[in-house]
Amino acid sequence: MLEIDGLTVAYGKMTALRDVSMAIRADDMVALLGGNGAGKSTLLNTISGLVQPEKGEIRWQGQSLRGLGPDIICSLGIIQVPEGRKLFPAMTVEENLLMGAYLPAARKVRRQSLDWVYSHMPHLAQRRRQRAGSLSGGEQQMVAIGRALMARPRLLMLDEPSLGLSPRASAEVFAIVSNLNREGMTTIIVSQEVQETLSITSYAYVMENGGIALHGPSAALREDPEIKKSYLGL
Amino acid sequence: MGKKKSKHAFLLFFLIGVCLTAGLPASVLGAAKPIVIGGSLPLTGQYAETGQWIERGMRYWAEEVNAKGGLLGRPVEFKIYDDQSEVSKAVTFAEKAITVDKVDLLFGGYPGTAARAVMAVAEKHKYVYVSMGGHMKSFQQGYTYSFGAPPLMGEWWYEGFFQWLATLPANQRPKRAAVYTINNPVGLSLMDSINRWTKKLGIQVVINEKYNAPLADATPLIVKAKQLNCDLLFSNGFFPDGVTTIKAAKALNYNPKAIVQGIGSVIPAWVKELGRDGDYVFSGTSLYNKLNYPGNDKLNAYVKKKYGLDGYPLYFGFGYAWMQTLEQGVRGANSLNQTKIRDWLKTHKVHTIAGPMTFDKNGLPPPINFCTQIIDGKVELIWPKNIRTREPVYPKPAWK
Amino acid sequence: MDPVLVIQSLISGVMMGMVYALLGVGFSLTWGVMHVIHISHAVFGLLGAYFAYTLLTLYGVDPVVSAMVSTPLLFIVACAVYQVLIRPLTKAREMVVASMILTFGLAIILENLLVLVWKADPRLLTPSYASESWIIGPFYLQYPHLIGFALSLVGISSLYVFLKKTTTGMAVRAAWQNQEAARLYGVNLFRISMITFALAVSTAGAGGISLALLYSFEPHSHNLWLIYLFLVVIVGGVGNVIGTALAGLIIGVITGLSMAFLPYQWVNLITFGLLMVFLIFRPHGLFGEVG
Amino acid sequence: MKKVPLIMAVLTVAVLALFPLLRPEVYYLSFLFTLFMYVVLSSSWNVIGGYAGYLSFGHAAFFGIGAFATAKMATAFSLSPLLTILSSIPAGLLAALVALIVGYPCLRIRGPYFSVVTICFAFVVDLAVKNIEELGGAEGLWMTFMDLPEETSRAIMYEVMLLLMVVTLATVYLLGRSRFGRGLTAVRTDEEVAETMAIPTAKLKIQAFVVSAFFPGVAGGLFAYYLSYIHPDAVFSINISILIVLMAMFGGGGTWLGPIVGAVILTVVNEGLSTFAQAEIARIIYGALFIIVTIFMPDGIIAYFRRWATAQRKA
Repeated sequence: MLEIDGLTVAYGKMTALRDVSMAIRADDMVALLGGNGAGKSTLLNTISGLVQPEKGEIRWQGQSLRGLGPDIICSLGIIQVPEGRKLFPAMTVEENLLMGAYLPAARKVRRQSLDWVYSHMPHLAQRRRQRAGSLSGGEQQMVAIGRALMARPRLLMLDEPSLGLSPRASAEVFAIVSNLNREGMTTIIVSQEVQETLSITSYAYVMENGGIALHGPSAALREDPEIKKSYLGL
Repeated sequence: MGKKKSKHAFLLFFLIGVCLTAGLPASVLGAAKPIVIGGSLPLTGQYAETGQWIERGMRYWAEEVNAKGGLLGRPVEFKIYDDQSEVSKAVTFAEKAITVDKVDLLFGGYPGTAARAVMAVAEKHKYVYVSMGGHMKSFQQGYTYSFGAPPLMGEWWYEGFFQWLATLPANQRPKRAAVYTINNPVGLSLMDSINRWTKKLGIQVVINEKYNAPLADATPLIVKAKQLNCDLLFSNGFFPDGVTTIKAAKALNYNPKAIVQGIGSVIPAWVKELGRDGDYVFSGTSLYNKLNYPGNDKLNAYVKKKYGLDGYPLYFGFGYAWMQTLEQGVRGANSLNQTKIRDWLKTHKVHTIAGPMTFDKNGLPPPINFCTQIIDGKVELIWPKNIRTREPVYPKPAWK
Repeated sequence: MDPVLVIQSLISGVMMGMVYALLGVGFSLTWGVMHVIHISHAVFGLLGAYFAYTLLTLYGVDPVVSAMVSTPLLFIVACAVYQVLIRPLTKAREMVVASMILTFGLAIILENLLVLVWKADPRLLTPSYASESWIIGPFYLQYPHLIGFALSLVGISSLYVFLKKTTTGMAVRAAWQNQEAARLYGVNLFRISMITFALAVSTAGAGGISLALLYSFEPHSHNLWLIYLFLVVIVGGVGNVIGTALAGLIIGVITGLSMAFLPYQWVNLITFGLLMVFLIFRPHGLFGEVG
Repeated sequence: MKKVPLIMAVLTVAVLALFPLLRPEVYYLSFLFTLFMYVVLSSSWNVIGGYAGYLSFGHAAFFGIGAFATAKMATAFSLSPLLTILSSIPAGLLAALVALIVGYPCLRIRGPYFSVVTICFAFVVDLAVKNIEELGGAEGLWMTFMDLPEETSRAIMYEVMLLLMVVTLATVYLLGRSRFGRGLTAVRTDEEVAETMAIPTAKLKIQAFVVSAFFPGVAGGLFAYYLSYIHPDAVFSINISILIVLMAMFGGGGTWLGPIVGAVILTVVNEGLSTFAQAEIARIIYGALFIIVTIFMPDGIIAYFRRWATAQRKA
């Protein structure tokens, strides 16, 4: 569904991604692991079109994404939930959600999407008129995921969805994400919570210094003691 | 790469081009060796309007002189710098005209603050400087090369109005005055005659306030004057604040016996833009386009043809008259020697469109006491009585 | 103190303040949303004023009608200005600084084009009601003030409705609260910036017409207008539409009261001094930046 | 400073200092006087505006305070020419003192809000001077000029302003390379981070503001004497404040060379363009200069040519 081939990205003189290749199948749930500055967020931002690659190719269902802006990529159904949630703090919860359905195709069905999101996250419905900035961290993360769902994603990319959340909120987020995947949503999840992430994903890539250090089925990575020690800090 | 290079080339070209055109010495003198008259005017920025009218008046004078065979047998030519309405630029350009262009004659500038600073330059370089001056204070600095010919002398501006007022029977004169003055050299200089004459005529100054420009709102001014029953309103301001005040006076239906508007009502825009609301306003002047002195008819005809105006604007006349004075100084001295020109001007009578005048040791003519009133959309001279173009309208009719 | 004087001063002060708010609200938006400090904003206001002046003197068109016509025209002009001049600035490291320098240059150019087209002479917008009043008891409501006030109310509230109720308006607000997130959900920042800029400039045109009903104007008047609208925007909080309107009212009240109670000589000094003190204590405006 | 640039700087100053010996026309001395003055103004502005990133739009206030202080001292005590020139130093100190008092509350405010506070400040000072009769009020002040031939007196003013410029530039240069300068850069980059790194930001900002007010104050004093008649409109004009900022930013704020380049280019171009017959066209060209430079060099001329030079070296 999504193929990445020899992707290299540089910020000025600093190379952020070097020769990254990966493939993600439909309905898959893939983990992207690695320490700070390994290049995970850059990879997602490049897929989203916020960053333009120097070399390499991203193909979405066989179509190259080269040179496309974030609005086009968004309209193709590749949706990111950015790190740190990046909500619109002064807007209400509902306005935030509606912003997810900004592009015309999603806008047409936004009422249904809204009902669907509220049915998945019922306590957002109660807070629909509240300013997003006034919510708790867990609730904000829910809004961020809800906003992404409003865009009717075909590939959902979550960047550190559990960062800064209480264990309970974090578990809730993971539950929602794996639930969505079970309903057939292709998902990439970037996380520092290695154990949990590996337990809900089927395949994992580990990044280091802008490159892919290793990859394999999540279950296998979880078992390998060598890998656990050197890459996953377990 | 090629695209980048062409961008660089373009940039470099542009910068060099600007620098070259900027630094180009424009002193491409003709064979006839004209007399060059140099200086600066505010052609852009805050005082652009006035500066441009002065320039037009000066250029008309040059046209006329050159048609008559020039000055001392040589054609005249201007070198006018744009000081962008900045005092310090007016000073450096005066110095540039004097020391670099080595102009034969210096011309005067505007506004008063610039004239005040340039008068010092002219004095130091011993160049005759004929301009509006910067009111009485600047002529009391001991400068010997500066002439107000005619000056724009705030201290005299209302002289004619008061002289006329004094001729009215005492019971018809206004009793209570409201005086609103813009806080700058022009406004302050107007206070001199107001203080002197109100005392003399027994007019009580009920309100006497200064304001700093910009005047955000004139409503309170008018309400106050109305409540305190002031039957004489002095609006001693420029055009913007003058207009705001008059409009508020009409909107609030304030009807004093007379409104005197100092400096704003002397420019053509007053009559043109305010229309009938600008009527019956009194003001002073030091030259007037219907004066029975030679030249005024010609100027009026020219302005009518070229700009479609009835009667030349004050500053057009000033530009022309200052040049007339300078011209006669040169002819009288029969030389371009500045000291000779100065000495001739100090000892002889010159004839300008503002009338004949002689200058005292400060470079000033005897006080001028014209008073104007706008009647039926025209600026009419109502004082001195013997040359009045129309009977004054007094008391001012109520607003319609 | 005489109550008639105080109330009358307050009335006209408040109306005057609102008119500045209409001129300022767009300035506030471009600043808040795009990080562009648009120095030539008030020149576009002047452009509106000259447009209305020309229509009035040549064809007797009422300034209110001119305001309706100038708004779409300026919108189109502003789109072009955005594409040619403002959009390239996104490369700059410091957008605020670069935009200030560029639009300063633009202001000089436009000011002098105004001189070339309309001459430097001061102008007045004088429709038939230019110095008429609606008299209520001892109070006079001057029609030009009233109409300027009404125009401002309509202009500011339609801008508010646009921002709150339309999808594009929501995108504008989103873009300025979090650019990256807005882009991720398909907001084309260039398009949103262009719309914001164009809306700002077209409201400036209407604001200029309202101001011209109150004051005379000439090509350099924009310098003065700019200072006042700067103050309104800062007191209201950058990007805050309702805040800008309220700030207009507050500045009007300050001016009105100080004119009623103080010697006029001190009015401007007190106004600016109060604003300075105010800013020191409420550095982000009365109503905060976002709203 | 490396050796070669240092030698070049010394040579430039020497040539400039000897220039009056060629007996140039007075205008050139006056023109360079104003040019040096703007270099002083924009370079000292750069300490607070460029290095620290606090865009003050009220710097004309300090310039004007210096001008009026000198003019008042000179007229009140009938100072001799030498003392008048020297009196610009206490005038500068007065400007610095005002900066200290005003800076304390104002520098807590960040970003554009700071800019607007400084605009208000400049207006307040301007209006206050206009309302104070002792300072000449709205009439302005006349000073008696030195009783010397014009060439000599202008040459003296030229040399004094040159000296002030050299002192200012040297001070700004050394400050920029000191811990103080690095601290200011940290403030500009991210003030909160700077605070967490135990940089005394509040103190640094005040010091920078005081320094950036002192030199304009001195320059104002000299300017008053140069003009010999000063009016609040001539020294407190917001146009001067804006021009100072533009010069620094145009060349490249935060760099030592930027304000110098900006001041020189803008002063020369503006002065030269004013000789055009059609004044409006000249102004339009001047405006276009800002637009074209910003579009092609959005970070200022210095940054642009630095990048260009690095690219050339690479290629």
